[in-house]
Amino acid sequence: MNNPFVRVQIEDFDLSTEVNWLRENHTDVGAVVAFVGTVRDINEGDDVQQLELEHYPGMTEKALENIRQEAHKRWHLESSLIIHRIGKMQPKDQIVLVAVASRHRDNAFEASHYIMDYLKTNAPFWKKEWTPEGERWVDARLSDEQAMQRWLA
Amino acid sequence: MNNPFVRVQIEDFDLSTEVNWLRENHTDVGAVVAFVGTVRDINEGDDVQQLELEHYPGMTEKALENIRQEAHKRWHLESSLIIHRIGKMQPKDQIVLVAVASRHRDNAFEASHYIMDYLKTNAPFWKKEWTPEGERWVDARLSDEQAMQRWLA
Amino acid sequence: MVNILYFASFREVFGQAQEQIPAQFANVGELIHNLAERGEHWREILLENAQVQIAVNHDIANRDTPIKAGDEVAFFPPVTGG
Amino acid sequence: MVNILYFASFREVFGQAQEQIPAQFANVGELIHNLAERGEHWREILLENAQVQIAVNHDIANRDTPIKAGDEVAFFPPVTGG
Repeated sequence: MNNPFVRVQIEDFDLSTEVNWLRENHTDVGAVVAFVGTVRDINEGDDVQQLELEHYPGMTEKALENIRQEAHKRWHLESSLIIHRIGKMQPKDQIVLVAVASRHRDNAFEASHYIMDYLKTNAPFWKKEWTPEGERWVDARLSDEQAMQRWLA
Repeated sequence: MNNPFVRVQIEDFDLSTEVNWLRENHTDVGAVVAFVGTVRDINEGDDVQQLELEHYPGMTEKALENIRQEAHKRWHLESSLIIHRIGKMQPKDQIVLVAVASRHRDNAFEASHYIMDYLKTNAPFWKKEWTPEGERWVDARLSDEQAMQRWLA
Repeated sequence: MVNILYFASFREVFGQAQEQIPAQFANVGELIHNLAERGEHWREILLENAQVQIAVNHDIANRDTPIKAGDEVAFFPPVTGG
Repeated sequence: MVNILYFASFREVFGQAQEQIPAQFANVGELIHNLAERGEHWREILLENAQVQIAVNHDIANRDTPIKAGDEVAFFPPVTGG
């Protein structure tokens, strides 16, 4: 049950390769929106030296696929892709890619934004960061919960 | 006065290269949203065999830079980039790239959407397409005008 | 028997990633009360913490969710991926 | 003297991309009326067409925009890039 549209992996990804793969079998694509989340080197005022991402194998893939399918129900999309890395990462490293291909741009913008908002609150990943003060688990942000809520309106 | 953040060019572009360039000198980037517009192989029900993009040299670059600067006034962004191709293109070819890097994702999503909506209505480019019926200039879409208007609210 | 998983800070505080409990519980709430008897950390994190997240067999659940033999129950803090 | 540019379908219908007119006009409207005297196409496209787009020296303009010697005035249909 390898789902090529939902990948949880240690390896980095190449944006061009993934976006080209996403649109290669869909001729009627006029718009692709790709979101890349990266490791910030500052969080809550402290220097971040390293980040580690833990996940819940099995549930993560299921949650991401559910979010993706919900996006396809809400908008007319040609294809979509979620890649999320796990393990240790350094500042500036890529963490997550959400890419959506559609005929017209509004659908691609909205669906990719929706997928990211749900991923942030519904997919079982946890970040730990190392700063000069030591290591700490990153707190969930209220703004992420609020961002997800707006799609319920 | 070569502006590396606004490029009008015949050559294709590589998404990864451009996004990496955009975030390479900005450490506090947590989110990048990239929009890629591509040549659809169907428009208004007809097969599109070839597309040609004409522009107004000088005014185009100025209009794109104005749109970009307006986005930086509206949102807190780390950096942004617009590349628009001109000349002849085939179905599936990349036409335009808008990429925005910011600390948090909402700003990057909204600013890239804004830049595309304004580009579609305010930047002097014109598309001609070749179909089995012959060649024709593409008509401006009312929906593009409406998409731009929503940012005035 | 129930399979229990702990993630992130919960895993660290409890000092274990998973365990199997050879008992039956009607629902997640009963299981939580049982685990809370182990001590302060367990009570604070699982019972008194409004932010605790629960999944049963990979689906988000709550204290009323029934559990049966062989189910996988996971406890974890609010997620922070992306 | 005014430099005039035509783009896309306008360029094709008029059969020219640019020209210089050795005369003075108070504003774009005056220039349009002058060009419209050339014939049906010119009148229809520049004078009677509510969709005509105008730029003076690379800035979006309208019929009231003043023009002075050496200005670049462009006429084009609604844009369709992106």
